[in-house]
Amino acid sequence: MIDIIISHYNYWVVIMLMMAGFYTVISRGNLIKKITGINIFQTSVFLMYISIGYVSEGTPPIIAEGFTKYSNPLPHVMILTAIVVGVSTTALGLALVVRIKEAYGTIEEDEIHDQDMSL
Amino acid sequence: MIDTLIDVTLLAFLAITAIAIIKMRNLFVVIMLFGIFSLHSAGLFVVMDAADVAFTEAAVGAGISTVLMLATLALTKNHKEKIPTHHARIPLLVVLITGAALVYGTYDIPDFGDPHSPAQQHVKPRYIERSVEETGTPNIVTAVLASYRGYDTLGELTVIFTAGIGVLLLIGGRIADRPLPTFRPNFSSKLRPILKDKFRHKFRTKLRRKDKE
Amino acid sequence: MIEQNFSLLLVVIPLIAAPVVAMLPNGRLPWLLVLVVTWLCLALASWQLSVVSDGDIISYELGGWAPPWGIEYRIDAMNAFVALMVSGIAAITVPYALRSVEKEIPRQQISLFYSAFLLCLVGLLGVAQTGDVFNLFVFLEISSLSSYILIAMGRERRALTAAYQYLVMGTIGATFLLIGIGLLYAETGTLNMLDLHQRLEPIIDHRTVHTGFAFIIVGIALKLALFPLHLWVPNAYKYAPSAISVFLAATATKVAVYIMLRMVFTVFSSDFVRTTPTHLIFLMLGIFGVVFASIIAIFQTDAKRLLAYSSVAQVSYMVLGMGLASALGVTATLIHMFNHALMKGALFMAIGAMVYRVGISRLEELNGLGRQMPWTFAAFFIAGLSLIGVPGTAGFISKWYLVLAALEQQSWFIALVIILGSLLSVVYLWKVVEVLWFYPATESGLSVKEAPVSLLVPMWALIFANIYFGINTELTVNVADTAVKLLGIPPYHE
Amino acid sequence: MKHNLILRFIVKYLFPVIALFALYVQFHGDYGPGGGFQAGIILSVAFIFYSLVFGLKTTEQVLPPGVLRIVMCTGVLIYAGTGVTTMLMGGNFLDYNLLSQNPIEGQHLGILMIELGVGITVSSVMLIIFFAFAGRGRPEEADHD
Repeated sequence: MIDIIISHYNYWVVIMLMMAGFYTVISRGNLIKKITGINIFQTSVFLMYISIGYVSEGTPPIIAEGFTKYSNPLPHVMILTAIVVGVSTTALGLALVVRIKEAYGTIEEDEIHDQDMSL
Repeated sequence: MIDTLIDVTLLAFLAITAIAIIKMRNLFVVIMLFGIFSLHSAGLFVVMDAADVAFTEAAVGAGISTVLMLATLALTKNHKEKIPTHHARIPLLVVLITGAALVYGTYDIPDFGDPHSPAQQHVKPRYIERSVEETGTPNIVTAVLASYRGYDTLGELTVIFTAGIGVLLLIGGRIADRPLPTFRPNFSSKLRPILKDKFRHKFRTKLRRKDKE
Repeated sequence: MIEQNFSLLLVVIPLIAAPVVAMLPNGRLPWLLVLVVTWLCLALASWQLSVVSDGDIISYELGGWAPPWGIEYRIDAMNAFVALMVSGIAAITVPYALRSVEKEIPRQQISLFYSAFLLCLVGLLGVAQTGDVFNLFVFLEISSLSSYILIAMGRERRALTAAYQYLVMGTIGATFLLIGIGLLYAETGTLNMLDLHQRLEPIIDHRTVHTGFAFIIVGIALKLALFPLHLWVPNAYKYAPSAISVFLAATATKVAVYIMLRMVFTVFSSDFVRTTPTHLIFLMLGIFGVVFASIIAIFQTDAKRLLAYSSVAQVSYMVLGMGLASALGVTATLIHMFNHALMKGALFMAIGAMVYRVGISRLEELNGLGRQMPWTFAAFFIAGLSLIGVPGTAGFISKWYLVLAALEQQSWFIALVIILGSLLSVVYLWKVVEVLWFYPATESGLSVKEAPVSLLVPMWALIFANIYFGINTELTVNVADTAVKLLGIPPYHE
Repeated sequence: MKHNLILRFIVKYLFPVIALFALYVQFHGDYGPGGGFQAGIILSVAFIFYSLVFGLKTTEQVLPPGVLRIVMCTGVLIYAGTGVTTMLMGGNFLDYNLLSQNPIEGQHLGILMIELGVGITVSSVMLIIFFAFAGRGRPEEADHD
């Protein structure tokens, strides 16, 4: 039991973080907060990837004298790409939020919905 | 041991920050907490030997993303999230199911830090052993990023290019479709530009011409 | 020498053209370049299909690195088929876009708009060509991000909320996909699809692998607009500019179907589908989707939304075919994917042409418009017949194969559902036809003229394709057969 | 912040330092953490910092929006162009070995080129995004001061 906690606690906390982000996205009506939620969700997924690549007592994958154990560079590369995808999505989402505010005067989902329905 | 201690501490900080973000209604606080969340995860990346990722996360998550969110906040002038009128039972259920599925999925996952896991045994060894001789680059992350999987990076660049095009299309024009009350972000300067006269005049007529189009 | 690079050039040419277009001055020049590029892509895709249609495989190692260390393009008949579909629809949409975009997009944004269109094409083609799961994720995100932008370019303010909703759901989908890929990577250490397949075989019972599979499927289902995850579709298609509705409705969800096929049958296997409850889940979702989405479509008061719900129903047919998990079933899925692109493209073009004239797609505004725009109406009518599955049209072929696949397994119930879906589509399409032809035109409607030739020609090109592929099934059926053989899906037996 | 001498002073002297650091990260990416993407972000941060204190207008005089847009496109073209060059030299797309007689040198050259492309596009896109957000909703005429 203790073994499995020691070898898995990292994944479990990361899963909890993911779900916190996921919950924020799907339960909140404020458009900016939703974007924050997406970001937390994604950042936690990045943590999961890096956890997969981690080697205990390893070093960052930069070849140097005297080191033999390196962490796995492939998840790092994937996450670098994913971070860029994430920030691109955030920028676009926020740009949309700005436009929505200009068009509707609010960034609350309920109020936007009411305005659309009242037409 | 010390690594584990830092790891646990940072994870605890992250968990607290995440819960605070859900609970907080003041958007400014939420965004600031997000910046903190990002910075903490960058720290965790360092602990997990991902220096490049930590660098990027600190610059992007705690830097650019947070700044953009603050800019949006300044533009929307909406500092308080409304209290939702309905209960969030279904989202909670969805999240619990998803989380349970993921925890179930970790039962067979290789142990954290296990040097004999498939991810450490397959594909990776060649990167470690031969990247210097094949690409001449001691930073293996750069070697994989730019050479072995350079095409992914081209895709990544295209994604960011898409974001640039998208932001230009959505809010690139200077003036909003509907005139807004005069807005001044508190970080903007009212400083008289140094190169005021000639350059500025030229620039402005150019902009005007563009608007007329 | 250059020939070996053709498969790659198919993706790289539009990728290079996108920044060039963004630098061009607004006007017709960007459009002209996009036109040239899309037709070039169509030529390359046709060449590619002709090479692999007999079961050959083109393998291209990017950067000269052998897989699984580098990224590999591995083109078999299915890749080439999807690439041909995407580039073909793009090549036909661009001529259609000229007038419609000039009317709907502000002049100072035209070159950026076309650049975003090209990026969407790059993303979809990249997904269709690649043999690496992470590369697939990256290109999927290119196409998704650019479609958020393109949808937000609609003229009404609701286009913005539609795009935002799509962005949130699409990003959740992408993140789920990323989680799934991560779990599989943790178990195998590779990203190459073929290598993944081989390394997954011994550990196929692992709970982590099952969870990874589930997350990949849910992630794609969000992009695919599988019922009940379709909520973003109706508004996205309705409020997008007409040319974009055409392009996205005809390609985006179909490419997601392709990803699903790849993941399910190449990375995993048809055995996995049959031995786990996966096929039952697919069948159930398919049945629900066909029935409920069609019923919802009947109650729509807006032509574009109606067609969007019809798309959800049609995608459910494809999932139904996958749920049958037999050679015939997947063949039907592939053929329907191609044919549905043809008919939905034509239908959205016809509605788009009416929007071009009256500016609105609500049904009550379209009263009697059919008689004012006979050519457009005729196109709508024929494409509608194809959607219903009347013999002599492309739609008939795919429905026929699907019914055959169901009967092969003695699933009378599924066959009945397919026929019920067709009947329901008669009802909702009749609703539009009734409004267009039998209702008296409003006063302002009487002055409406036929759509310009540049809109009619692409529309009728697709109509002819619908009829051609309904009579001459050699290309579609042969290619689908070859693709299914390469996927290693055995025919059904007791 | 108009007359804040300290801020102006700090920015004036910090700007070159940040820019230099960006260049270091850009070209030292082979040996240490970093690369085009991080460098691009840092360079854009330098300009963002500048524009926070000296105003958007001033920064836009140095970096007019039209120029930024062309720079953004150029970066992608450099990257893709490197790939096309290797293709024209008879290799596969992005096969840097062919760029020079010696494969290792070729790899160095190739990585340098594409990192350059990445850096250029990332920095300009970040600036475009920031300027778009910061300049939004600020009517042109009201900006007299």
